[in-house]
Amino acid sequence: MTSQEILASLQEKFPNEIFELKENVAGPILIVPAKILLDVAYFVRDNERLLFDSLMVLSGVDVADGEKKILEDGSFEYVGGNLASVYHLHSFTHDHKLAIKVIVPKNNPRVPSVETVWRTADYHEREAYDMIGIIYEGHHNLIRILSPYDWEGHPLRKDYKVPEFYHGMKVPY
Amino acid sequence: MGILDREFTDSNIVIAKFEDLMNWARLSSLWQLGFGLACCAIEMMATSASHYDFDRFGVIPRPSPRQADIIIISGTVTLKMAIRIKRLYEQIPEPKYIISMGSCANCGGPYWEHGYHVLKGVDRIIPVDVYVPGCPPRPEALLEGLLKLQEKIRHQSLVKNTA
Amino acid sequence: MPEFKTEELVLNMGPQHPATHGVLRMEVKLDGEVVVDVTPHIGYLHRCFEKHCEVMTYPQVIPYTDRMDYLAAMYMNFGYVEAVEKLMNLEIPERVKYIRVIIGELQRIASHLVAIATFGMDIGAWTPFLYCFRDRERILDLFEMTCGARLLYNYMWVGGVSHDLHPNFIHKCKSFLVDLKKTIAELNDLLSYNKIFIERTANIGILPKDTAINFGATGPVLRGSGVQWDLRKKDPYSIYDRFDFEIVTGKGEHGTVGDCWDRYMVRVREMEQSIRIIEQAIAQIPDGDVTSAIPKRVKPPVGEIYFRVEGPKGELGYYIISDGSVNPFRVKVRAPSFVHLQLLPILCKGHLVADIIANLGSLDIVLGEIDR
Amino acid sequence: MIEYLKDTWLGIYTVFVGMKVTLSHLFKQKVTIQYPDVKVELPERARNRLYVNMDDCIGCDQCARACPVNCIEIETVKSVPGEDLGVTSNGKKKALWVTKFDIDIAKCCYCSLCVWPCPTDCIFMTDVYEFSEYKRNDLVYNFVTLTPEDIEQKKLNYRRFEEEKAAKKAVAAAASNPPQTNTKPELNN
Repeated sequence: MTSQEILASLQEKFPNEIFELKENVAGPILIVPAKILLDVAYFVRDNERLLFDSLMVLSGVDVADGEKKILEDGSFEYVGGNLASVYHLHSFTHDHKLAIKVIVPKNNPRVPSVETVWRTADYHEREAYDMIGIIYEGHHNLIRILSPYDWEGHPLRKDYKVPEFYHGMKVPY
Repeated sequence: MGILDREFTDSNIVIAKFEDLMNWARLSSLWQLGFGLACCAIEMMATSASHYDFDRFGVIPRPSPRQADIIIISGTVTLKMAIRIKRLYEQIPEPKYIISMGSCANCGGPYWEHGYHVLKGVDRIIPVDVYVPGCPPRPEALLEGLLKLQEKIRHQSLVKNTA
Repeated sequence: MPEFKTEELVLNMGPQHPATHGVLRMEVKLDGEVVVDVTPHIGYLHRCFEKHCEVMTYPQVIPYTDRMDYLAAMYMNFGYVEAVEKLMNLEIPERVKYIRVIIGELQRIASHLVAIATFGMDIGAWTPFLYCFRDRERILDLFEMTCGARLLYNYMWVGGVSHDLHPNFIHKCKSFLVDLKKTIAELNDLLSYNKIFIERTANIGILPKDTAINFGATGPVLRGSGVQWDLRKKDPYSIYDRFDFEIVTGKGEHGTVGDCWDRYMVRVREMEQSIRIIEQAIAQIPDGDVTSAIPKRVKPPVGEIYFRVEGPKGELGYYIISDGSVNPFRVKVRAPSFVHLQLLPILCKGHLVADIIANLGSLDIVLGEIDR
Repeated sequence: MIEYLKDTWLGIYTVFVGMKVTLSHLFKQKVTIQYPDVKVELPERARNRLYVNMDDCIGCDQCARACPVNCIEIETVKSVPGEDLGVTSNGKKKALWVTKFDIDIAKCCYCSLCVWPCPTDCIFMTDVYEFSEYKRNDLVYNFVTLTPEDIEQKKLNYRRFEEEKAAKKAVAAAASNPPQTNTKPELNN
């Protein structure tokens, strides 16, 4: 199925919600509101014509579209802006693909967890939480995964500042 | 009081010969802690394998730090790992030697500038005897580093603390 | 009869443990000798790859992709350059495509050789390690002859490859393939059909088909569970659709489908298929220039792409967002080992402590790729 | 019972099959390289330690920009007219004194990205791989051929030249403009 058809069937299932199909060089991206993500996920997995049984990758992205503010010490930070959580799905049965994007504001980055739909999302969500700082609601064990458990900040945000010391070890060169 | 615990002002002939014997014994059976970190660990494995055969120099991998003499830091030391490396190092009985293998262990290597989670050089936490450059070093380069370390041990003295 | 009081024991394995493949820490909950739960703790090799991508230009990222899965560095290059080329809509010369396939398949053999060697070592067989590394050394010699490096190559570039094949390459490669076939036969005698090895691996860590798909398993792990899935055949990239080869799947010859032995055997048989692909590619390779299509400035248009290739460990995907500048805006890597590690608790539950290592070895993880 | 005996037999038999393989290797050619005595020749494309031929370097900074690791540090001073710096082996005219060309080999990742953009092919990777050191700082390689006094002299020359130029400009400006424009010659170092 093409993305247009998938969009049509989604619109049919959720008539009150607004979906958007964003054009892109390598296939369109479906933008889904955060609050119905879990329902959409169950729908695209279980619907006979879609059957997206495999989540290829879940990525967190710092969109960095906020206002850039230069601080006194030369560093900068983004005020406001958005974070995004991107899901690339694939169906083993029908052999078609779908990209779903959920955009949430940076000051309240809450996305429902799809861990119960695709178990592979477990580590990916933990990673996105660790690196970008998106909070996946309903995840059974949302703790840091790559950086140490007592690490501060989310390193892959564009305005991340490297700490000076960690446990008495100097971090910058 | 053993001979090793005594302090001598200068080495007389007995001590000098004894030193030679000790050093020779030490350098010919350097048991390494079987410990790989990253890419360089694969080259370290290749060094132990058929083509280069680490055993020829008396280097035998040991699973426990308490039986080891030498630790080859083969790869990137991250901040999360650094604490463990320090602990492993402290568990090795004296005399202990360290070979820092590859760019990452020497100074952070390719990650020195932007690596927020990389320790920029293992010498920030433990003293290093020999730095082997390369990314990763060829097995021969590691062997050469080991020969350099053996050379260092050969000239060690019981009296003076050269390390 | 007095009642025995039992309580669970928590055992910590790693991060320095001779049998874990790198710096992985596992928290194992034991009831006697039976595993109740395994919690992997990763991140001991987190080298900030994705942060580095944001400050590097597109060609400068390639040396860093090498350092992710250092056992299959060529394939890491392969996936990345194919993704960027797709994003830029770049047409590359025929010869480059063939070179990439030959080199990529050689790298797959090298990676599987290490997987088999270390798996054997985990189970307690030292000799296969020596034989596998001996043959791997010959592949490394071929690579060194081609691009000058032994382990981390930076060979495939966006739009081409850094060097053409060495004049002696084809000849040496052919003689290596002949010898490798003998080695595989030897390996089967030595390890695969050894009764002790089968006892240690068959019926251990059974992974059913549905679980494998739901957990996102790919590559030899998924095929070991009997799923006919190979991106080279099912979603062809580069020129893999021109070659004739089979998808090897686990059949449960010595136990149940999807056990450790099946996952191991899939790798051994995949090496044979790789030999077939290389032989065909060598026969078909055209002449031509390999550096002509390399752009002076790699500057993809605004957009994002998720591109996946069949790496030696499984589906290797690059999610690249370009903002139109010379630096990528975001590169996320879908590392197969990262996904496979989630399977470890499922596989180990109910088995003995010694089987944790067998399961871990059969998943063939590389920590550089997991932690990135 | 039969199953048990069969298993035992298989166990013993397959071990012997493996032993046979090992035994046959006894008569095969040995692969171990006796390293310090025997050194294999590296292929011509081998990528090991970097070397810079300073005679050919024009100080264009392209290698440092291509380096993903930023392990190359180059500083240059412009030459003053009248100084002859010579030409490189492929006929490019040099115009810059290279006062600093440091490569931190300990940081280098041996990717050879610096080799390709060089217009005079003066930076290249050699086949030297044995250069381990006892001290970390010994791994910073210094390729500059000029002595420190020379470098100071070149810097001074250039500064003087600039000053003279600025002074001349100021004189010319004063001659063409009315004197109320109080422009001070900008000192450029």
